[in-house]
Amino acid sequence: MSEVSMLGAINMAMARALEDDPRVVLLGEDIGVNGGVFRATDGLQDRFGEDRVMDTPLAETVLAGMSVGLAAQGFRPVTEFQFMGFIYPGLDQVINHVGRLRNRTRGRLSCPLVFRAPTGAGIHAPEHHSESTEALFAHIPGIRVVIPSSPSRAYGLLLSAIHDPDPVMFFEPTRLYRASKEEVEDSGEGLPLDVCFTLREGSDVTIVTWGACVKETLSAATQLAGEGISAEVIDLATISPIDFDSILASVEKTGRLVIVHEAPRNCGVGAEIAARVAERGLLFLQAPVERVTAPDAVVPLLRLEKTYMPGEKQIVDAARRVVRYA
Amino acid sequence: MSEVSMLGAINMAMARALEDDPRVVLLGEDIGVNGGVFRATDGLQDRFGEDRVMDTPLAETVLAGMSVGLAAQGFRPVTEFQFMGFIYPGLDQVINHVGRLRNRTRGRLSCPLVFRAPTGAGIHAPEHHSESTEALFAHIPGIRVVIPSSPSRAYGLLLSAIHDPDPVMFFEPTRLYRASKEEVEDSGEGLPLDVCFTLREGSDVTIVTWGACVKETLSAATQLAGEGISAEVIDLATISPIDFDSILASVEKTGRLVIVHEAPRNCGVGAEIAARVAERGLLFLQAPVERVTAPDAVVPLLRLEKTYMPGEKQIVDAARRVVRYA
Amino acid sequence: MGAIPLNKRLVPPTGEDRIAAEFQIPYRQYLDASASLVAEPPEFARNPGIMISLYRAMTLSRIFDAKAIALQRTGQLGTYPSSAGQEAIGVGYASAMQAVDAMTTTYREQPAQLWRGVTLVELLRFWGGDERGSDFSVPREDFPVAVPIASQAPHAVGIATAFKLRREPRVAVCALGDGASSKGDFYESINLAGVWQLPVVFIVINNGWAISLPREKQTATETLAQKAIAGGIPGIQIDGNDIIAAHQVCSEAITRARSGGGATVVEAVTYRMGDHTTADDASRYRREELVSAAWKLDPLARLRNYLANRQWWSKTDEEQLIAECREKVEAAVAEYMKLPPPSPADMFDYLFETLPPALQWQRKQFTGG
Amino acid sequence: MGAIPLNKRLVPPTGEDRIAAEFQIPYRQYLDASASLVAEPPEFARNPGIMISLYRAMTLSRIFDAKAIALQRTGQLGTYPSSAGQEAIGVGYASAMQAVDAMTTTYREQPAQLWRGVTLVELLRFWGGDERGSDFSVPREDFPVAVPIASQAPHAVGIATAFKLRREPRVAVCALGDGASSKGDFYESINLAGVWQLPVVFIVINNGWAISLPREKQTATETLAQKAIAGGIPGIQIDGNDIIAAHQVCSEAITRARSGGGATVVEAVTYRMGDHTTADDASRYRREELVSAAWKLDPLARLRNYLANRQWWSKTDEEQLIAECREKVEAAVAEYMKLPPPSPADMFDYLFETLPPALQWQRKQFTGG
Ligand SMILES: Cc1ncc(C[n+]2csc(CCOP(=O)(O)OP(=O)(O)O)c2C)c(N)n1
Ligand SMILES: Cc1ncc(C[n+]2csc(CCOP(=O)(O)OP(=O)(O)O)c2C)c(N)n1
Ligand SMILES: [Mg+2]
Ligand SMILES: [Mg+2]
Repeated sequence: MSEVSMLGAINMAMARALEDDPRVVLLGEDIGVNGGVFRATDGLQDRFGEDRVMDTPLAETVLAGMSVGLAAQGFRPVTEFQFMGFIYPGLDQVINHVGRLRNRTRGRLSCPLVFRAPTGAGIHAPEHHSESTEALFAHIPGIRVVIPSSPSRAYGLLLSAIHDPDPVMFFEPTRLYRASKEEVEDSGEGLPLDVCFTLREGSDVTIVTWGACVKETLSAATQLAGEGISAEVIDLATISPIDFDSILASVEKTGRLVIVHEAPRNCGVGAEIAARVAERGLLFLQAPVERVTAPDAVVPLLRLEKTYMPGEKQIVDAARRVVRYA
Repeated sequence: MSEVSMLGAINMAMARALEDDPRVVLLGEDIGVNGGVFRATDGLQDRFGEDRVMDTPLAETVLAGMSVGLAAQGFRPVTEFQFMGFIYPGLDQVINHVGRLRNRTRGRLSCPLVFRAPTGAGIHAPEHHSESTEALFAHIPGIRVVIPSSPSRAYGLLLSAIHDPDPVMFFEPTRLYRASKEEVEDSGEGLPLDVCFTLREGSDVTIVTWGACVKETLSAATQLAGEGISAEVIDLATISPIDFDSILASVEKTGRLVIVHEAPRNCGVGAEIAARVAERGLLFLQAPVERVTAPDAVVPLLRLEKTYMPGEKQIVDAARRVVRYA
Repeated sequence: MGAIPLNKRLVPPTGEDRIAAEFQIPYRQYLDASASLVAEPPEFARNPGIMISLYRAMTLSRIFDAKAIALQRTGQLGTYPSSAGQEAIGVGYASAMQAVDAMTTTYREQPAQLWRGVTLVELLRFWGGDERGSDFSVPREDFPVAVPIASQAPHAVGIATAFKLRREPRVAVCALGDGASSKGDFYESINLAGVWQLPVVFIVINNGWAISLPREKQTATETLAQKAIAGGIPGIQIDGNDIIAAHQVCSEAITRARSGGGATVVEAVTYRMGDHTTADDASRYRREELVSAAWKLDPLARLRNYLANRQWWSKTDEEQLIAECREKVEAAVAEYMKLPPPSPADMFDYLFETLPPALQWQRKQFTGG
Repeated sequence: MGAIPLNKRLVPPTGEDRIAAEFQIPYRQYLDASASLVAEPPEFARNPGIMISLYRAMTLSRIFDAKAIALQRTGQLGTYPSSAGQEAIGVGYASAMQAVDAMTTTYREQPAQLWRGVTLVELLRFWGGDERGSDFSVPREDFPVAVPIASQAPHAVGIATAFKLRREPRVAVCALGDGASSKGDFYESINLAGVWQLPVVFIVINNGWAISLPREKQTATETLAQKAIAGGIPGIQIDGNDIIAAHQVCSEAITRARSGGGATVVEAVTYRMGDHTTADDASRYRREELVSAAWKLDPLARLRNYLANRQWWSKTDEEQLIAECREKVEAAVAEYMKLPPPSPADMFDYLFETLPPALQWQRKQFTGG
């Protein structure tokens, strides 16, 4: 066991997958000698060679599309897009091919790939380096969307994503890459996809979140506890499909729901969770659902990014409001 | 006044815009001599010349991106993407530039363009010709998304979209293109964006829908009326931003909400509407919200497309359930 | 903006320039429109067995094509894209491939698909709107038809990368149209194929039209083959209605790819004889004279004349072949008609290897279960 | 997959081929690394006033650049991409443009932006993370920096279309990198520029690197200029560290575009002297010898030597210029530092011309109103 950051855990998971499964190959811009702009692939080309860890030209459409070809041929490509803001030239492939190849051929061909991309604001990066557009991917049938929120979950979920026989979009919160370290055992064991993780039990309010916002949400929960409000914190982890049964069970217990995400509010993934509660959990609700999100505005450059991102205070405020609602 | 189909109305609106505003130009594949694959631009190149109605090579990335350049230069490009399934190579431009140019330059440059694309299933077309991915666009800040549901609304909304100083995605339900005719006056007057249209007043249940599903929803409302259930039918029309105040007022009156859309359920626009009711209309609700949508599956080829699309029966069933809920 | 005449836009270097790079795009033709040999043909063209087998395949495709159009007209098939007139290049490259090779393709490559082993029934099923038509029983690794133009080019690059990584002597072949040659996916693909020296061959089927857009409004380039220069790979233009050039040049390119020589772009000049699809009406944008002129270049007639001139093919052979093809096609149609319809559950059962628990209620709902 | 050596991959035509098309990519250089003239220079190169003004602009940019890096190191600027070493091509094409022309560009074109009239304060503001830095007071129609690689190429095509439609004698200039030259947007743009004969010039700034990927792993082509052949437009490669070639060749291309002659690709061979950005550490992937060798090609020293050799420039001139530039930069930094911070309301106030009613509550919420 060693203490690793989320980046370290991601690197460890990829190394393990490369080690254990000859079908696994890594593709992406600057992932070789340079080890990726965040160093997620640091040392892997050295260790596994240029046939397993491939630097590609700067061309995301073919990067996405060739991954489909490799996957159909039985490889397990793990493809890095340098930032979520640069995966869009590959969206055509994601929508029109990645999520359809198995279905279209009635199982003859399949598409077991992982597309990795850093997500989120808060690291003072230039424009387009702060995206949280997981909702776009969550709406696309035939693919999974996963966002880890701790080193150990990053390790376990990434390994499962790579092992999964179907395509997974794996978005890594840059704000958490080096935020903290944790003991992570390089066990080669994945964590289950398709289920959420209850990070803190509570009885007064359910707070569902994912990715970098888990950090502020857990702090908020601590603060709320100080005020006598017991918050249950759920990390969605697999963004699509949503493990709604677990959320519903929690809302049944607490009667209150706050959803926190960094993406813009309109048609964000928070909407889907709130909608399902309106469909299946209406009678459990003792207060309106609240969403704490970024506004429906473009992610600003760094001078305003803090204003844009949901913070601990807004989470605490929302939780207080729903708990005190009468 | 003349009786026109939705296609005729769209053609009329573009002709009127070309006539009234020299800044308006049309761009797209096969829109010239051929008049577009659906004939939406029929006769327009003949009438306005090759400088106003331009056939472009087969390249949607540059089609989207050059529209940005034209718009920034003061033109009003109305750009046709042949089907919604083929706009995706332009998504990078939509997300990274179209919705950002004004904001990024603090108003120095702007992007007054319209991207038109046929949407929806039900016309027995090949794969990728049956998309309903409006939710992807609705999540993007800085752009509007509009879907008409009748010839007159198509005429009025398209004119307003063209006149609007900001970018509008305008998706036209192919299933309605020739479905019915209506008297539409070529007045040059637009219909307001950002508001929904109440197509039928009712007191027992609010049904919100848009695009082609308006057709089945109105039939369902008629059927429900026969059973003594009074349904209020709202056509969302502007999908983003949502005129939620009008929906909320209706839900306050009826106490029940059914949302109908052809897109897959997960993170569809219906989720946003249901979520807002869970936030702001909880106390109005006398029954859980229901969504009648396509499943979270790939749009099938034509043999299964009818099974996939929400039909009148499902709408009636959902309305009955919420009305009878106790 | 109007058509701009094709002209020599390339500005000649001035006195002070030196030349950094030079390129030539060759053109290959053996059999001209009158079926005369204009160049010394390769060995296989002298082999009646081979030439007749190519002719038979082209004929079957042509007869199937006519039937498919008729079925669409009577509502028994969905929108269908005719491949009439393009049989030489389709059969040409497919017959240059080995069974272990893999193909990614557009929707107009029935001649090649049939040669590869896709069955008439599978084609009917696919165009009849049933996904099971893409579950090919034979070329298991060939990709199904890609409708989004040029999006299959990156797939071929990925397949070729797989072959290269596994050090297998196999080649990926990607067929795409003149319209597709304008798309970024194509360019990014040839660039990657070039820099990684991948075993992939791009066949640009230049049939003169992308729906209503004529080739000369698609690009200002003198040839489509020269797009290869942007990827640093060889490009060659051929008479795509000449089966000898089609088979020969594709064989050369595929052999080069197989032996580690890297990728090639082959531009096959042919003509789309029919409407774009059954949903199209080409008379809106294309003068009839162009089509009648193009019929004079018909690859089927040309090859038939070549065979007949050599006494390898008689009127009786022809009548027999036609009858035989018709029979095959009718048998396939009959089988197609009696296949059970797809089940609604299929929408869910092939979405993932195992349907995630969270989606099971939807499967139940949509299958009435 | 490892590096594949650049070699002549183009297969020579066989005996039976005829040549369908032929191309040459010229190369231009006037001033070599030792500041000697290797070709008869154009008129302007004999004009001390012009040459000195180019030198002054290049020097200001270099000095600004060093300051910006220093500011970033002390947390007063965000991530910053150095343009050191690329001043000749930047100032070269910008000075070949007219004020009425318009530019779309990457993030590394400070030399050109400054010449165009973007102020030092605006640059600082933008790189300091404030959108107001892109509200240029002078080149009002120039696009702001495009971060998504090559996505600005289609914008230039749109601007050029606007110019052509209005029959204005104006030119759009698009600067992009060697990395960008692999992207589909670039290709689709040159293709459209070619077929519509648009007044646009693409300057490919080949600085040898796309972050850590060296030029030879980016593409197998002998030159990047030859990408033009895929669009049917002229392509030319130049010594991008030779200000005379840069200004001259860009002037020729821009003039040709302005007079209806269509688009051009100019590949300027230069070198990225610094890290990719302040967030990068080039020592991880680039040997120091490469950088020291590249310093011998420094465009600034080269031009200074050219001026000095002709007695147009003295040590005192140099000292004065440096002092002057430093002063300008310090003044700009001082102004930048005291500018009031942006207001949260700005996130909403420039999203649309008029904020839709449905979003007004969010504006209130986020501005604490
Ligand atoms: C990305 C994309 N854009 C538009 C279309 C609609 N469309 C279908 S076929 C076609 C023309 C294709 O021309 P070409 O590549 O020459 O192939 P051909 O039809 O001539 O075989 C177009 C525009 C599409 N299928 N995909
Ligand atoms: C579409 C896209 N992919 C990836 C990136 C991340 N990225 C930023 S700069 C860069 C390299 C660009 O190289 P080049 O075009 O040669 O320009 P240079 O930085 O050398 O000036 C990359 C990959 C990006 N900005 N956009
Ligand atoms: Mg074609
Ligand atoms: Mg570079």
